[in-house]
Amino acid sequence: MVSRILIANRGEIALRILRACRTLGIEAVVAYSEADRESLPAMLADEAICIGPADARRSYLSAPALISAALVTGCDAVHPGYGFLSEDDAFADAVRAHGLTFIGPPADVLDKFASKAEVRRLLATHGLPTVPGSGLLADEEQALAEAARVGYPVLLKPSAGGGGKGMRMVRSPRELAAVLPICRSEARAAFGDDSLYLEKWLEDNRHVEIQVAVDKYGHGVHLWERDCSIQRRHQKILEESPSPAMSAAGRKELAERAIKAVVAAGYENVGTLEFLVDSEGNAYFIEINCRIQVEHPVTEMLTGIDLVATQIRIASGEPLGFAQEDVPQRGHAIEFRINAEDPAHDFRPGAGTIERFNAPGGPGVRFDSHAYVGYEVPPYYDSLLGKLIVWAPTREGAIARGRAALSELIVDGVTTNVAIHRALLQSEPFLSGKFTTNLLDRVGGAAFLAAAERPG
Amino acid sequence: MVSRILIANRGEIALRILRACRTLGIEAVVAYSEADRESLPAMLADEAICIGPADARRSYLSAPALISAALVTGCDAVHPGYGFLSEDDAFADAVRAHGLTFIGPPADVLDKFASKAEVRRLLATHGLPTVPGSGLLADEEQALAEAARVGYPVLLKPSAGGGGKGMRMVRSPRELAAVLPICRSEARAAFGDDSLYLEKWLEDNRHVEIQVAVDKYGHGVHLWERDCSIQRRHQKILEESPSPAMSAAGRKELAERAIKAVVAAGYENVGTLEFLVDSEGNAYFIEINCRIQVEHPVTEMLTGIDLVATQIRIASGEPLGFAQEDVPQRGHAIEFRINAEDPAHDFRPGAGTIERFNAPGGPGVRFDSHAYVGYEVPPYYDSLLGKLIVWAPTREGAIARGRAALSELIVDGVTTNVAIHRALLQSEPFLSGKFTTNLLDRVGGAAFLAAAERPG
Amino acid sequence: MPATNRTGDIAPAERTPAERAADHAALARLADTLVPALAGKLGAGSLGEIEIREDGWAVRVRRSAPDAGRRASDRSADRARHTGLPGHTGPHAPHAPAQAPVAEPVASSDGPVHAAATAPVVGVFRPGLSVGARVRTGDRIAVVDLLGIPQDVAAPVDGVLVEVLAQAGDGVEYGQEVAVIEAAAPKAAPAAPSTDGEG
Amino acid sequence: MPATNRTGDIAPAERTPAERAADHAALARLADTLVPALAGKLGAGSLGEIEIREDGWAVRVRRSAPDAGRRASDRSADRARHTGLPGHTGPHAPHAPAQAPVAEPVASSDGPVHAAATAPVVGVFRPGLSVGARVRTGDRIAVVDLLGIPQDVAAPVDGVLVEVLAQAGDGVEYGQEVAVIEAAAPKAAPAAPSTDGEG
Repeated sequence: MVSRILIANRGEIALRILRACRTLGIEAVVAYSEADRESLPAMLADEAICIGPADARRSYLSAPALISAALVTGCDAVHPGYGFLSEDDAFADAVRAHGLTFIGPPADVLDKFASKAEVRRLLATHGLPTVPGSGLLADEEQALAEAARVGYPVLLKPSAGGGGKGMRMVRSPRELAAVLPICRSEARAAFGDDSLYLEKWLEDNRHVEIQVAVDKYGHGVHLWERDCSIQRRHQKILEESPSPAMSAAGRKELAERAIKAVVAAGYENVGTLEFLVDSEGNAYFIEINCRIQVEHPVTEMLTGIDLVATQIRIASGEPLGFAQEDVPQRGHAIEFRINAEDPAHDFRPGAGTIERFNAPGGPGVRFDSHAYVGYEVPPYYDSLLGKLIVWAPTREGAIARGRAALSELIVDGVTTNVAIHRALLQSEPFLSGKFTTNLLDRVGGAAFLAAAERPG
Repeated sequence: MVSRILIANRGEIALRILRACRTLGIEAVVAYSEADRESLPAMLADEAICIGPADARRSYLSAPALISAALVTGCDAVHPGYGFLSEDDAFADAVRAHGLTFIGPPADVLDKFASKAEVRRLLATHGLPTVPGSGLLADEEQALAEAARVGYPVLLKPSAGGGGKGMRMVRSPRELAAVLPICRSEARAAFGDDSLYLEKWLEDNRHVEIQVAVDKYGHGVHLWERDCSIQRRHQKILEESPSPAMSAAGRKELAERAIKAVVAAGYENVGTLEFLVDSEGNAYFIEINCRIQVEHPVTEMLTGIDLVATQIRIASGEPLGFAQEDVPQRGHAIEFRINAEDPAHDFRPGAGTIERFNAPGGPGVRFDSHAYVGYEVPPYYDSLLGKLIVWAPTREGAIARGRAALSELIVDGVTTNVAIHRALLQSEPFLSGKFTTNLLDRVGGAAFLAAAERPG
Repeated sequence: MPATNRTGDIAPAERTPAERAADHAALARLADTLVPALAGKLGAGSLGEIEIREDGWAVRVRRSAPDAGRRASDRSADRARHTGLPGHTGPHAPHAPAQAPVAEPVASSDGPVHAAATAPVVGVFRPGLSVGARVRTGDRIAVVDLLGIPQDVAAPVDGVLVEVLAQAGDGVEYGQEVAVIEAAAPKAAPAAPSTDGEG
Repeated sequence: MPATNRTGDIAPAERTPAERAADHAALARLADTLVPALAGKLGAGSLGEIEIREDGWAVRVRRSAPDAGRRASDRSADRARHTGLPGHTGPHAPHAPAQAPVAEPVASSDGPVHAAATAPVVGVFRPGLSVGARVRTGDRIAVVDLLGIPQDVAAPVDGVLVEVLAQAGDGVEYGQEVAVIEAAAPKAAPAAPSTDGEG
């Protein structure tokens, strides 16, 4: 097992990794940018080291700074968290070249699974259905031809992307031509890679993902699904499990196909296979995330399995240590992403100092957050301030707990999206479980909030 | 179901009850003394009402003030929490006489189970073994005679008591004569009832209790056991489940005998049967607590069942709604009571203002506390500031989570007993599971802390 | 309106009693010069909080909640739903502390001395005397029914009943201000805060 | 030793830019009179924090952590374990904020102007110039190896290298102060804090 990990990330996930390290008896060093000097993970870590200025390109996205920090602080491993360099095979390779363990898939596995377009082809050969789509788009001409082939509307996607960033839905050849160079430069800025591909846009779909864990010895299990259909602008804001849209037989079949395919394709470590599920219940594989997901606690609540600890153990070369029958899917869990953003004003991100703070608690409630009284939310990074996860034996119970917990949550000094969660817990489509990924974007955040306030 | 509950208590349990109300869709009114005006439950409640001055006799122990507060605020039920009037049959009776529902056993059941000496006799007739002991002690002469009969040392106990308050171990007739009037006046001051009884003092015993829930229709389940052997001065400070001292067969047999006996004896609502377990594994029934216990979250973590919500549902006349086979005992949970007291100085209670505060979190971690930055811990009530509960699939995992969580806990401005928990998690008797109720008192808090700091 | 001025209310960090006494004395002197200077220069604006730092020292100036001086009757109206939140910055006390059941008279700088009569128990308010009535300390002004048993609302000072703050049948909480007495003969307000529970 | 005096460092609550500018000016004046008075009267003792309240205002006086003025080299020694905790009262920053890689010269009240040279990257320190060397702004004083590639530690001002704060082979973090330059010709310190990121 590794003995000292550099946490090459920030915010709630840095804290989450720190907790896994502590539980495993591993020392944790937090790498922080100047903007995160007063952050909770930096304060709670065994050691904290400043790696650069607020600008992520010179700190959390700087492979040399992170590796240098790991070496200077005597670490033997690096945990990349999510986002930033978490799925960068060159970073994973450099980490290994300096004698450090990368907590995630080995560089060659990351490399193999880095291109979304390639992965779709690979996993299709191992039995996963995929959305009709293109390979990498060399130029505008090819993009137009591919779009014509699969049929408009299409979704333009960065091959190196994640978290919904840089994706655009396009309805016509003219729009495609206009948007293509913009997407390319956004992809380059966000991921350092401007490769794009496109997929058929499935109207009224759901977003369901299967969590998997595979050790170095080819032993893999799935940890059931998460339904991430509640999104705004392609970004998830609420996730739950089990998916209210899937039958017991349907989820079991999909999960089993997924784990079989990724093991056969040579995947290693924890990962998530994302699917679109259409109104007839057909699932189409769209991408794999080779890292811990923001929404991993949903799965932890249902299975009792610590996914970050599992990730560290696998990367250290340990066998998985449990079998498929040891992975229950017990009760129902919902995660609410608490973002520093204003749902009434187009989800505009906010920053500021937290003046008062109260975290929800009690039975079946988990709140993963780096917030505290006096914390200054920096304006430089993503807006995720915390994750409220509730569990109960039934979906109805989890919804009731969610309402109760949201009523306890206090974050003063920074605008948050709590109102959108309250509105969701009053909205008929959510309560009935009959919703698709466009629930919020169809009307917009402000209109959705207003509708929730109307009686009846 | 009741629709609006007066919470006739304070601190973390008031918050816990508030959470259960919210989950059930019931409005919650918090009754507070002047010393608790700025308390978190008072601030989070749907309504809060001042019932009297800091002195508990004129606030939390004043039945008229509490019932008047319930009527003035339009409540239809009263939840007494633990301590204070929670097991007072006269209070329960007065609550009912004013047309309100008492959240707990009905007054006649409370009355039947109020005298510990009587209850031992009653449950013995229903098959529970009891510690050799006396009935109520009329006077010194009878006390001396009874003590001589069961043999010294004996434990002198208030019949109306709970939580270890007012109990004294006595080694000789001379000591008994000296202590008897003191215990009597302490019992009168604490519980308004100076009845005493005595039991044989079992050296080297463990304290194990069985949680039960019985509805109005005689349908009852047990929710397994909790081991509460880690105590200081007869007060529990750490509880866990399953008990590391019991075999699977032993715990099942004890739990089944317990639920069978209390159902037969006519008990109703949630309750806890306390047992002493001697070094040969024999269990002796000592008392029943007719209320929610401080340590109830341990059971909630293992079973996924909300005990406070269950209590409210039963008192509202609802059927239990689940059967014995729906009560799993999954994994291992440990609760650490975080008290505002100094373990290095004889557990001297402290008060003060919380200047910095950080609650532990993450997977398998629950922190029930009314603390917040700026909260002034009043000196008038018990020292419980919060409860850290950790869960993991195994006891070793729970211990590791406990260490990790304690390392995150920050309470500045008030001295707490966290050091004693850290020391426990390093002590060989605790780690091996081989400990008895005198682990701490044998050497004292300061010596125990010092021993933990020595290497090896 | 009778504001509760608490000049010299000092909350030092962990200190021995002797050190506290010394701090007390030093600050009593400082309070006279510093606080008015700050309040005067900044009090007129909309500023909530300011911090000045120099070397090892920080000075923070904070204005309390706007409702800190409000009356009990206002307080009781919005007591139905607490909006207060925990935290240390900003006004975390949604309501000013209630007066003890027998409040001490307090003087604003120049006006007459007023004193509030408070509910001795939680219960249902029943009016007694009318506005304009002359009272002596301890006289019953009204009652609060505690489960049907009337409990006296006593006049805290000799004087004239100038306002009744609760209606017949209102639920009132313990310590709630239910009437205002204008004292007959204003006394000088005490120079220092009186000791707890005495006087 | 060149302490980092930050007179007039103002952190107001939520304000518009215009209001902030006004506060800034008001406080710059106040800071000159208030802060020395407080610091002088109370700074000698062992007092950690004091709060004075009057009417709607509260003044809190706080001494920073004992290590607030310590050097980067000291800081790096105990950086191995953060002891800082979240919360709003008390000194919650266990270490003084690191200077930007190119620190501005700051004057203590009367002495010479000193400026710190800081590590441009996280890496391993290698000394270059010796104490006593004359430097011009931008000169390489030492280097920090970033995965074997040397990165210059540049002199922030013209002057004389008076102290090197790190040892050969030390791990240094980004922004850590590694050397002190005494400026050749002291300039007047700016009256107000300079704007962020410029100059």
